[in-house]
Amino acid sequence: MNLGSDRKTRVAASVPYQRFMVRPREPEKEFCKRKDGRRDEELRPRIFESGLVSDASGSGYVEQGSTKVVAAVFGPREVTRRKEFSLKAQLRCVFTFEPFATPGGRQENISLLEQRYSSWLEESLKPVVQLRRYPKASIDIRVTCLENDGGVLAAALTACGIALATSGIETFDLVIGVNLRAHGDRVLMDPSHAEEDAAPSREGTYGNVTLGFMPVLCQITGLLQTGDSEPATLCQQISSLIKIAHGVKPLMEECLIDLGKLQEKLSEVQM
Amino acid sequence: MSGHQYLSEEGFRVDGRRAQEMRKLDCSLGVFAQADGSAYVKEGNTVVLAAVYGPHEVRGGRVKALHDRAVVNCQFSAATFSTAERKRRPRGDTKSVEMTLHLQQTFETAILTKLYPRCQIDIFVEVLQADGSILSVAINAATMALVDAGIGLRDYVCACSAGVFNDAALLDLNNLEESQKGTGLTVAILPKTERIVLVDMSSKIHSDHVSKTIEAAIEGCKDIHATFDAKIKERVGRLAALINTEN
Amino acid sequence: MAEELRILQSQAELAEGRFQRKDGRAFDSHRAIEISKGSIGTADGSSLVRLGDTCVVCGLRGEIAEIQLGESGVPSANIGVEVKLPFKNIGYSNPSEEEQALSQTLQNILMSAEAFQPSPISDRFFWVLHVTITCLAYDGNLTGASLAAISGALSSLKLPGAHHDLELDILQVDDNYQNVKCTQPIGVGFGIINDELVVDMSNEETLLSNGESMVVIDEDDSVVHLHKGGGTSVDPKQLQSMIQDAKKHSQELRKYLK
Amino acid sequence: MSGEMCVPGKRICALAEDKFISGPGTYSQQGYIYASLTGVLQITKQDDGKKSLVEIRRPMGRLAVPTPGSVVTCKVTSINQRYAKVSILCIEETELKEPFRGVIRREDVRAFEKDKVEMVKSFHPGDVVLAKTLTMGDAMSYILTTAENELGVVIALSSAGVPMVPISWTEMQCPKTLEKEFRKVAKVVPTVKEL
Amino acid sequence: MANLAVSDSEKTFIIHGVEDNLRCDGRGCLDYRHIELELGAAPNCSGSSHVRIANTDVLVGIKAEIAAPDHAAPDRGRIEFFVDLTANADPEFEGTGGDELGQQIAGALAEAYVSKRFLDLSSLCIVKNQQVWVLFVDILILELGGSLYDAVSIAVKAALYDLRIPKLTVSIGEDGKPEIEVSDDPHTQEPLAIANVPCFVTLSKIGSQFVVDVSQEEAECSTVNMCCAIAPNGRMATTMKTGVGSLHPDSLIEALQLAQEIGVALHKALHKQFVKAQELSGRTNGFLL
Repeated sequence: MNLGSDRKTRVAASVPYQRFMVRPREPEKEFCKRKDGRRDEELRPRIFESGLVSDASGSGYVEQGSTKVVAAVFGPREVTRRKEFSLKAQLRCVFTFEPFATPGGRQENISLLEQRYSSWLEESLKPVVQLRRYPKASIDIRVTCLENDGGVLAAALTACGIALATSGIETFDLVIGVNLRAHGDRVLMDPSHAEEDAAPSREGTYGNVTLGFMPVLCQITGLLQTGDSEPATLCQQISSLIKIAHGVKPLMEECLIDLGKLQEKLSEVQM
Repeated sequence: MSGHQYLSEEGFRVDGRRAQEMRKLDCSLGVFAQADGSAYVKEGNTVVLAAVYGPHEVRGGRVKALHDRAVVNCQFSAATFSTAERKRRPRGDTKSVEMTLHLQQTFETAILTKLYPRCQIDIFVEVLQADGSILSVAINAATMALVDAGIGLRDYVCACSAGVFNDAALLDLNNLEESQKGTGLTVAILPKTERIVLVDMSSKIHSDHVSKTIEAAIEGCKDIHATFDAKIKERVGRLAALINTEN
Repeated sequence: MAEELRILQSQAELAEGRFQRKDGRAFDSHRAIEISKGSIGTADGSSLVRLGDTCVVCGLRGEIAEIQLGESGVPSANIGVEVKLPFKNIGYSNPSEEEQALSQTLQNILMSAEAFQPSPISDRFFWVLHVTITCLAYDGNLTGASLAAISGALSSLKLPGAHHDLELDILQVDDNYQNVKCTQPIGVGFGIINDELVVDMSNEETLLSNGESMVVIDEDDSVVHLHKGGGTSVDPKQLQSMIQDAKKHSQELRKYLK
Repeated sequence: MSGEMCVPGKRICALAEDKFISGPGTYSQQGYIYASLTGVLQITKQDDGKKSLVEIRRPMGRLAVPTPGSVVTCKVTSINQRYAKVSILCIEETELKEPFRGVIRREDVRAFEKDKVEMVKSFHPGDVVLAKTLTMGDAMSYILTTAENELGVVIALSSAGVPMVPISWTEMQCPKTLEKEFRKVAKVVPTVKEL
Repeated sequence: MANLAVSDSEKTFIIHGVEDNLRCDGRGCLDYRHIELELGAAPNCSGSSHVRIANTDVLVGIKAEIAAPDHAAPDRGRIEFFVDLTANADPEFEGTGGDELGQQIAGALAEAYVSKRFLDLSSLCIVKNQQVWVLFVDILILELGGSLYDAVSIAVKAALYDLRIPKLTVSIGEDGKPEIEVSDDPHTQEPLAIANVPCFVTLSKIGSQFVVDVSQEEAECSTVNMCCAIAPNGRMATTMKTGVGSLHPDSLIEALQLAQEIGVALHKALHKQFVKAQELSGRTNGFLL
């Protein structure tokens, strides 16, 4: 154990207790039923909210099962970094995990994952925003994961979508993130963290697929597949993810329209 | 290991060289198309790559620009696999910062900076393999890259390392010899005038031996100059021939 | 920016001796507080607090540390606090001064209240509690809201059993999660505006009063933290009434927490 | 259709140049007009009675960045002999959450006798100025101008801390101390609402 | 250089060329540029390679060290990637300027190598739970000429091909703890099984066509890339969309199938080159001289 204490705060150096847990290594058996009793293609209940972060131009909160993600959009505002003049807005996205968000305690190398997620989100959001309408400005998006129980990246993208749609920044379309876990012949929609991390199936396809999708324009804005797959299978999986995204869209619209109506009432009161 | 083992009674060093013998020197110019000048220098097992960009507009705000001369910007960096033990990072450690400073000071004197007012000249040095005499090889590579870029120089800057073992001066130290405490120094000269632009001695040498060692190093620098001069003349000659055939 | 103008206006009104709270509250009335506890499964204890427009998430993590042999002087703290303010500035940077100051204050309060008292694991190992406060939206009285969130999270804190086998020198943790003995400090923020004692200030009021006082009350009604910084001077009587008011409020809030 | 709540990406109608024009809050692509904001759809007949403007109005107001030609409200932060640095607080009607930086150069203060302009006699730090965006400027600041009658200082405090009253287009007076100070004063045209 | 000024008319020229399946350097849309390959380029490494695709120049050195294994995988070796974008490639990368891109590439590589189906690291285990070989794969990017992911992954695969790890004998010592002995004989060094190691195939969309191995100029014309890690047997280890644009599902399907075909062919060609390069290894001065 690495010992000592932080000189400034005098907090003793400590390690997560999960390190000392004795976990009998489960034999790698094929799981036939999902732990929460869902069918393979069934999604977990999700909650979409907006306007949680009042200082931001727009914000979104997504709960997908017990995965919880908050996104806040700031700007368009002045570029703080000295950069070259650009006729398009710069979009920056920073994703962070709360220290208590990951199962199994704090993780050492989480910042690498955070950076990877940040750049993936950035590239998946750039096709959505009408960057040319905000020359010389910067649009900053902060995403925080409060709890990780699978599908963080998809939930984060959806949260960013809500945040953008409520911010008043002009976009081409809504953007929705969806994900699945492939395990042999089975395709588990919206997997939990345990399912995402499960041992690979003995043969055939396995892995996680996350998709960012603009439902009206029918465009894929982001894709990340890991594990072991092949083109034909992946294509099938993508088309079923697209179906799921279309299914999620009404819920998102409802959330946005509710907020819109609320804002309308508020502005009438203020008049 | 004590000093005498570095030079056997028969006068041979650990790698079989004689005391005043240099390692095999290879170099090639213009290895990269994108940089304004580049050079690859291989001295024994020490391999250094240098690239020169510029003269160009001063990057990062015009505040840094000097109205009467060019800004010389250097960076020394070594590949993480260049040393026997893996390095944790390629640059930013104290040694690299020190090397950067040496390079910068050396080339600020050597480059005719007055010719390029309000400009910046970048010299990037990348060590691919380190086997002693890194600073001298880095300086040599940077010189070649500057020549390749066609930047005005007072003269070549040629550098060579030397050390003392049992009262004998050894030239062009390798890693093993360098790791011996209290031995080496690096000298860089402008060969035409034989003026010294840099002496870096961070180890202990008896005062009686210092001037002797420096003299030996200067001889080494002259050797290097001869090799480089021949190399560049050959290259320029070839280029000139090419131009002639095009016409 | 318009905020700047609004404050100018309020200041002008204040100069004329008029002051009213924008939301129509009485000077001694608190904003409605909303606490949801234990909503984050990956944390060992958690809560979300909304106090007016201020919104704070608190997550707790238990970790295990080893007592250092031969360490003299002050024992190291068993509570660490990390505060993240409303995320405005983007980019990876170290915590701002404001965040550090608030972290330190909260840590001091929790330490002096002895908020976290688990049974020790063995002579060598003990529990350390890591508190993370994330402020999602800020509208004044952040310290009060953070303390309420910490209290809420502490009341939902559950840690597994840990056993140190002295013979084999093996530390083992089971999955028998149990509540931990904690005390819950409650903080009440005050300000003085126009010679009136104003409680639970919003952001605008905080700027007007330029200075906030803090009274933190323990479970057994003892004051564990008292801070008066900047702003108008107070007379001892006002200080007295602050403490009284804080006691009253902390009792109410405690009932709500249960 | 007017009055309906739209979300970004909603296909509103086919783009027909002679019937519908894509207005604020919408964009057109491949023959259709789509919403680009969450807000209320508004279709207004244009003056010529043929075309209709399709726009999405956002109840909370529009977000904006300075564009050439837009009138901005800004506060002077510092001045020197060549230019005044300002921070832009409002663009047209929109309040900004965070300011943008801008400069008013000496030659852009007024329309005539440009070479005789003295910055100290035009602006003081702290003045609230109405200006127009001239160009996008460099990577940092926007370049603004006050070279119109309606542009210039609108609010300025005297040394006594009291808002001054304009007495000519180059001078303002403190109502308390009656002290006069030089400014490039804007001729404020009362809007209909204020009347 | 990373920042390249390509004018609108140049872009139009490139896009029109691509539509006619003719690129500026005379290639078709799905042709690679000539790949120069050298093994053993850094003699003080356990495995190294140097790959040059037109202007893209990548040097890879692998150092094997003995260390403790990961908590999660006690019976497998580890592989760690570090990508250093040198200032030689672009002055922008001076100091820490290239770190972000470097981490992105390293992350993508780690993702492609994570599964034991593609690279089985269990042969790198020395003593379970205690000591394993850790492969530090250090990638040096000396010049940028487009198609970086592809070039890097080819160079890494080549370096893994060149990798020789000393054979170790483990015996149980007197105190019951295992003792490790390193054999001095260079002929007992073992290569790593790399038959299934994937390489990245990046397809960039220019106009309506997918193009492989883009140059810097062409990269400026495309907004969206599909980056697929394809194994020699045609399986995909990881796929990601990069770039600022979006894709229609139909073109995605097209891209994935193309990537598979190209990937399989690429691996075949690479294998031949590896064998050839190994014969020459250590006998040439390298193509920089």
